[in-house]
Amino acid sequence: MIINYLTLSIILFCLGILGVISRRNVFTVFMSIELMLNAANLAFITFARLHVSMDGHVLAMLVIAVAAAEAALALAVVILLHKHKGVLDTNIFSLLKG
Amino acid sequence: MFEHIISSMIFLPIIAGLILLLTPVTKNGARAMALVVSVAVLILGLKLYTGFIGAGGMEFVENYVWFPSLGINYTLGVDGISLFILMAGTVLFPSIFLIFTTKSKGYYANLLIAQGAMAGAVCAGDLMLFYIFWEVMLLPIFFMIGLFGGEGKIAATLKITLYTIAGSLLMLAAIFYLGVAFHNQFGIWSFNIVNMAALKLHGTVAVLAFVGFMLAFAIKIPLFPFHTWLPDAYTEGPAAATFVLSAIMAKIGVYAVIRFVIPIFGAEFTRYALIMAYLGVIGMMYCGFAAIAQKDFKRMLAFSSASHMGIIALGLFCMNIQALTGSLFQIVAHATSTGALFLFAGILEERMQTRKIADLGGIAGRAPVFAMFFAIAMLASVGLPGTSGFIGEFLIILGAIKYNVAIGVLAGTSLIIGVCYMLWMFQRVFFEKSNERTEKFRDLSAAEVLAFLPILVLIIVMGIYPQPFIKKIEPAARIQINTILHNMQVADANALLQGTNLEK
Amino acid sequence: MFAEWLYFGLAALSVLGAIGLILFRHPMNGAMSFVVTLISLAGMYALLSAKLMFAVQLIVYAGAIMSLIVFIIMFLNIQESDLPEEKGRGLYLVGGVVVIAPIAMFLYKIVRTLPGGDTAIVGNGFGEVRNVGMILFKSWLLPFEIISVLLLVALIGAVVVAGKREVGK
Amino acid sequence: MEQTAHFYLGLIPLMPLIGAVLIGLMHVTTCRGHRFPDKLYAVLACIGPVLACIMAFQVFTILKTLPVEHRILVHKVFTWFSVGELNISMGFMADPLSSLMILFVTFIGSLIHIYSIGYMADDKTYAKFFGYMNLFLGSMLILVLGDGPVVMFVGWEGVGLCSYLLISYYNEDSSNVLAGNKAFIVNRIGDLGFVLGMAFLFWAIGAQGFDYISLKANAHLLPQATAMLVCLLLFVGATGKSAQIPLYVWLPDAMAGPTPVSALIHAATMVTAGVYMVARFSFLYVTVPDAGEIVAWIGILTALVSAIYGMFQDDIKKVLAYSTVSQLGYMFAGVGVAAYSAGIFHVFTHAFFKALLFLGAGSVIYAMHHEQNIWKMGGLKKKLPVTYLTMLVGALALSGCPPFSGFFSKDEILFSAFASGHKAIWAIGVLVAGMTAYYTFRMIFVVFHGEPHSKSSYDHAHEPPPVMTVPLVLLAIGALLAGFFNLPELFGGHQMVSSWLEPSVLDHHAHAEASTEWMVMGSSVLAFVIGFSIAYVKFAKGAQLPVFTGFAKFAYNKFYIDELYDMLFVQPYKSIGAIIWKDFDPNVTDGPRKAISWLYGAIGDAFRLVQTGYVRVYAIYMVIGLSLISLLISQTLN
Repeated sequence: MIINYLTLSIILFCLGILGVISRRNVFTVFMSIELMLNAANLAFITFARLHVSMDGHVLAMLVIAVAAAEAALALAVVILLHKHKGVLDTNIFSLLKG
Repeated sequence: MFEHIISSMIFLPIIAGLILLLTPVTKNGARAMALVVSVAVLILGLKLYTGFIGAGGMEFVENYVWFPSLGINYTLGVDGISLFILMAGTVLFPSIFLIFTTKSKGYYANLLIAQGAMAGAVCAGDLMLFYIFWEVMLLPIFFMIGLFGGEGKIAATLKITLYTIAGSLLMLAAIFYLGVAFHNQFGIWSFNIVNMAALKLHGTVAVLAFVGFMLAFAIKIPLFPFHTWLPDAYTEGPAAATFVLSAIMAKIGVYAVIRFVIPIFGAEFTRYALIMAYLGVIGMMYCGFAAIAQKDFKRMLAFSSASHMGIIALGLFCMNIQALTGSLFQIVAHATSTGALFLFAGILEERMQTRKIADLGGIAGRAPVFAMFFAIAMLASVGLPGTSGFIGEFLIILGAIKYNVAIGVLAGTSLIIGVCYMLWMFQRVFFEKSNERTEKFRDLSAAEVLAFLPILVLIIVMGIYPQPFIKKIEPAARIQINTILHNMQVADANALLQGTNLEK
Repeated sequence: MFAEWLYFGLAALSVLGAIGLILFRHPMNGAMSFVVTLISLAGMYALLSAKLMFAVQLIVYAGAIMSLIVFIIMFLNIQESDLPEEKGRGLYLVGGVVVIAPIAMFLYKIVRTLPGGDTAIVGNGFGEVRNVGMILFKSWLLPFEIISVLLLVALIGAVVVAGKREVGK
Repeated sequence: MEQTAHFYLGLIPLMPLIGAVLIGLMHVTTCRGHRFPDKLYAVLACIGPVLACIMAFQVFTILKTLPVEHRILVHKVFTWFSVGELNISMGFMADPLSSLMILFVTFIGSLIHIYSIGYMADDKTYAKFFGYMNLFLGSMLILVLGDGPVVMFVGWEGVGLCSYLLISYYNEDSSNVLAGNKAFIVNRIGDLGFVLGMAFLFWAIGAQGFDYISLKANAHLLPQATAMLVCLLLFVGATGKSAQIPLYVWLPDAMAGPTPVSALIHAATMVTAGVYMVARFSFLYVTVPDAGEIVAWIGILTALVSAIYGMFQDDIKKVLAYSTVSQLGYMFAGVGVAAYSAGIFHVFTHAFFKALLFLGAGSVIYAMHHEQNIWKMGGLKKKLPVTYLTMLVGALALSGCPPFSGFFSKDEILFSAFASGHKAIWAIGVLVAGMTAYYTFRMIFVVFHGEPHSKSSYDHAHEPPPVMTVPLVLLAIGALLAGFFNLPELFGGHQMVSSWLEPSVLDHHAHAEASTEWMVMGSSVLAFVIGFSIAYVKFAKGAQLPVFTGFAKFAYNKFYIDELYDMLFVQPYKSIGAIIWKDFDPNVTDGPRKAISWLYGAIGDAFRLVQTGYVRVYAIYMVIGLSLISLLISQTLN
């Protein structure tokens, strides 16, 4: 059933949000974002199946590409962060404080 | 070029100003270019003036569709009301470029843009077009005060900008309301001022829209109690910015009341005119009193200018032809006299490096020409007969007496109040003993004399032979007065009707 | 019927993997847990007749991206002491669930309004390399090219950001 | 013939004005470099007034040839401004009243100009002085010749301006400038009354034409209350210009200017403008006798008060200044009791003897090297014989000794007051006459008789050059003979001035028995004799600087009126200004703006607390927002 796939996508997406807002470890946060991307991908592919159109696949592929790019940059930032501060805490970024 | 004479007068300076900003011109080159452009505009203006018939309607009309879907047109035109404000700016601008020789490129470029935008605001025949020019003309002033102003320039810039923006945003909302109301009533979109007059407005929304317009103009004029930006902006601004603000921009507020508020919000205007008239006369007295307490001559002139604007505004609300014509005449007269005074103040500040009255004294002995010129402008400002200041003030007081005796008598006190602070300032700056600072005061140079001469000649000519000017103003004023009188009759008839209904 | 069971099995795995990702304190454990999710998702794709995406998910995501992440985690040699102290984690989690629940509910309500459809395997080359490729390079050419530029930028960016030698002196 | 007169009418005020502009331009263009010789300026300055004087004579003679009821010439030069029903022409009008006025204004003005050539000889800004003087005379001529109140107002303000410029002529000294400011501002207060009066008059009857002829024709349409209001407001203007209670305070201070200026202000121009204006508007004042009553009382009280001041002054010019205020009071008493021609006649005679006295005082001051205190002079009779004799003539005329001119004109006013039933005014008038005689001869005796008080300046004193003494002599002849122009029928005269003014002013002719006339005259002469005798007894043999106590001190300090005004008006004005500027404007008017900006700041501060800087927290906010929106929208879905 299509609806089950979409429900799963929702559950995974919400877990992703949960991960982002409740964890302070950069890696975990980063992977939670990946999780949300994957949830979106699942939705894309489900819809592709629903409409029997392959545009959803293409979009999912593009999302993976973006995820790859993001991974590359994000990991670079993490390395830098670790080198500088020796911590993996997201709370180290607090330049936005008003 | 001559069929688009108004457009040329608007865009020639704006384009020249932008070119100056974008190209690396030296400051002398910039000044020369600005002078040439403003003289070219002056020639165009004189051509416009001589070609102006003065039958009361719009002349030199240019009309092009701009946004057809919303009925916004590029409409320009002049009538007796706008002509003189346009001309005042046109005549006065070249003298700025003659007088201030040591400023930077941006100074001249901003002035040019301001000149063009003001011409646009005065000639616009479409509400949206007017709004655009209305906002554009603030920008150069913003930069001029912010970049070239005195010590408190940032605060002054913020104050003037926030005040005027607040007012004009309310006006924008009111313009939108008018557009929608017009569409609802007639089924087409239009922002044309002439069409708008046909609009019938009722109820609270109409009053709110009226307030939106009035607030924008009251801030610009400035009417008491919206004047508090003025002393700061006038004092901290560079001389030319103050000159532009006081001599022309404030007048556009008055002009806009006549052009927009009277035809569109006739009923509301007649209903609230008394309050406005009181605000005008209170503003006159209030600022006049504040002026005497000033220790800074530029700030004193600022208050004096605000005080005169109160009288000019009063003339608008007296609802008779004498006061309205007087007001319009006074617009030009005040532009020349106060404009000249601020230019003199600029020269004084530049040469003496001080704005304190107490630091000066005895300048009349050092610089008789300067003192004489200043005295003439000052006397025009206090409304001495034989100078331009008298005619307008006399007509306004006359009209005010007819409208409301109390207001008229209070307006009359401007004769006394003005003279008190002016003479006292004149005494402390020009008379008495000179000190080591004023010993070094250099009298006006030939170029400066040349720049001031047209202004002073205008002051005297307008005082001795004002009829040619009045002849061009009066028909347009009469149209407005007829609108008002018609509205009053309608209001009376309605009141009568309601009265009879109640009796039944 | 088999597909039905398979779906539930994979769904359970993927949710468990995701929960593990959130809960494990050490990122290495989280990453491993996440790989489980990714692989089960690949299974889901297969169930949805997305043959190419099934492969891509396994190779690129579970394979390339995750191994990159795991490599970095190992490269940094993360000790217990490097990990941030997360004292109120439980509280955050509970609060998060409370806050997110309406979102989930909302999304679920929307999803429910969709027409149902069956998920039987579609033939005719649906989701195969050739057909996806045809669409990708015909109607999605411009986005594809833009993505390629994006990847290039990310590559250079990563080199510039991570490659600063002088810092840390 | 009439054409020439029209031609002259426009030219008369123009002559001095052209002179002023010419001198002004020459002065301004050359003030930094090589200056024109002073002689050139002197000649230029005198040409204008003299030509104007000749033309005034021409106009007068032309007017005389016309039949009595047609003695009115109007020359409208151009439309000045016209808005709606308001039509103002720059027009000039000659009728018996204005032609008489311009006659002596230009004559005496010319003499003063000539005198100034000598008096101002060593002044640095010679040209400026003459420019102002010419402007002054021109303004006065506009005032007198204007064919309507608005044109009159031009001159009215013009003389105010010139008095300011000339009083503060020595502008390095701030007290002089303050005196000038005072003159201008006090005049402006009066001008406010004038303007308001004009406005009310215009809205009542001005629509058919706002010149004297139309106004006179329509005066009967004016409601009584409006007429009263207009008359009083116009009189406020007159009190400002002619220095009556309560606005007389500027005139004594106006002595700060050069002495010829004082002569010009006091004799020929400016101060007489108020009397002229009331006479000019006689067609209004006759309709409301109550207004006239007020005018008369204010006039006679001013006469009394300033005579009291005059008895205690020690500055020669101040004595004369208060005598002017006092004489002006007489004139207003005259016009107030509707004896307009008597009032104008006193203006006429007063112009001669007051110009004479001021110029004489100028000679004394000139001789004493700008010493003005009478107690430092004394015994100058021998050193300055011409000045002494001419001033004596002036003093006799001023104190109303028969047969000098002042006697006739003053007596006519007193007689009119008595005959029209204003016995109290008459009585005060006689008292003031005695006081006038006292303080005038007190001055004469202290200055010219007795022993010199300051030996050194006495030795240096010498008679001024003929350019100064000739005008003195001419004026002395005038002061002696002017009275005979209006010789009462009692002495076999024909009252030439009164009958000449007949068409212009609406005189109220009071008739009385010859015996009453003799009685009134006799009491005036008696008052003169008493005043003169007291002065003679006290001062003729020389006197020292007196010490004032009690009432005398009070009067010496002018009843502290200046201080009172300062306390009542000037200081409150300044403090209101200071309050507005320092307290009210920043806090009340600017209050809403400040409140709004404070509110923005407060809101900003509140929001700062939320900005923790942690990215995760921002994400939480986002999610919370999303969650709330979801909750909201979920309500609408099933």
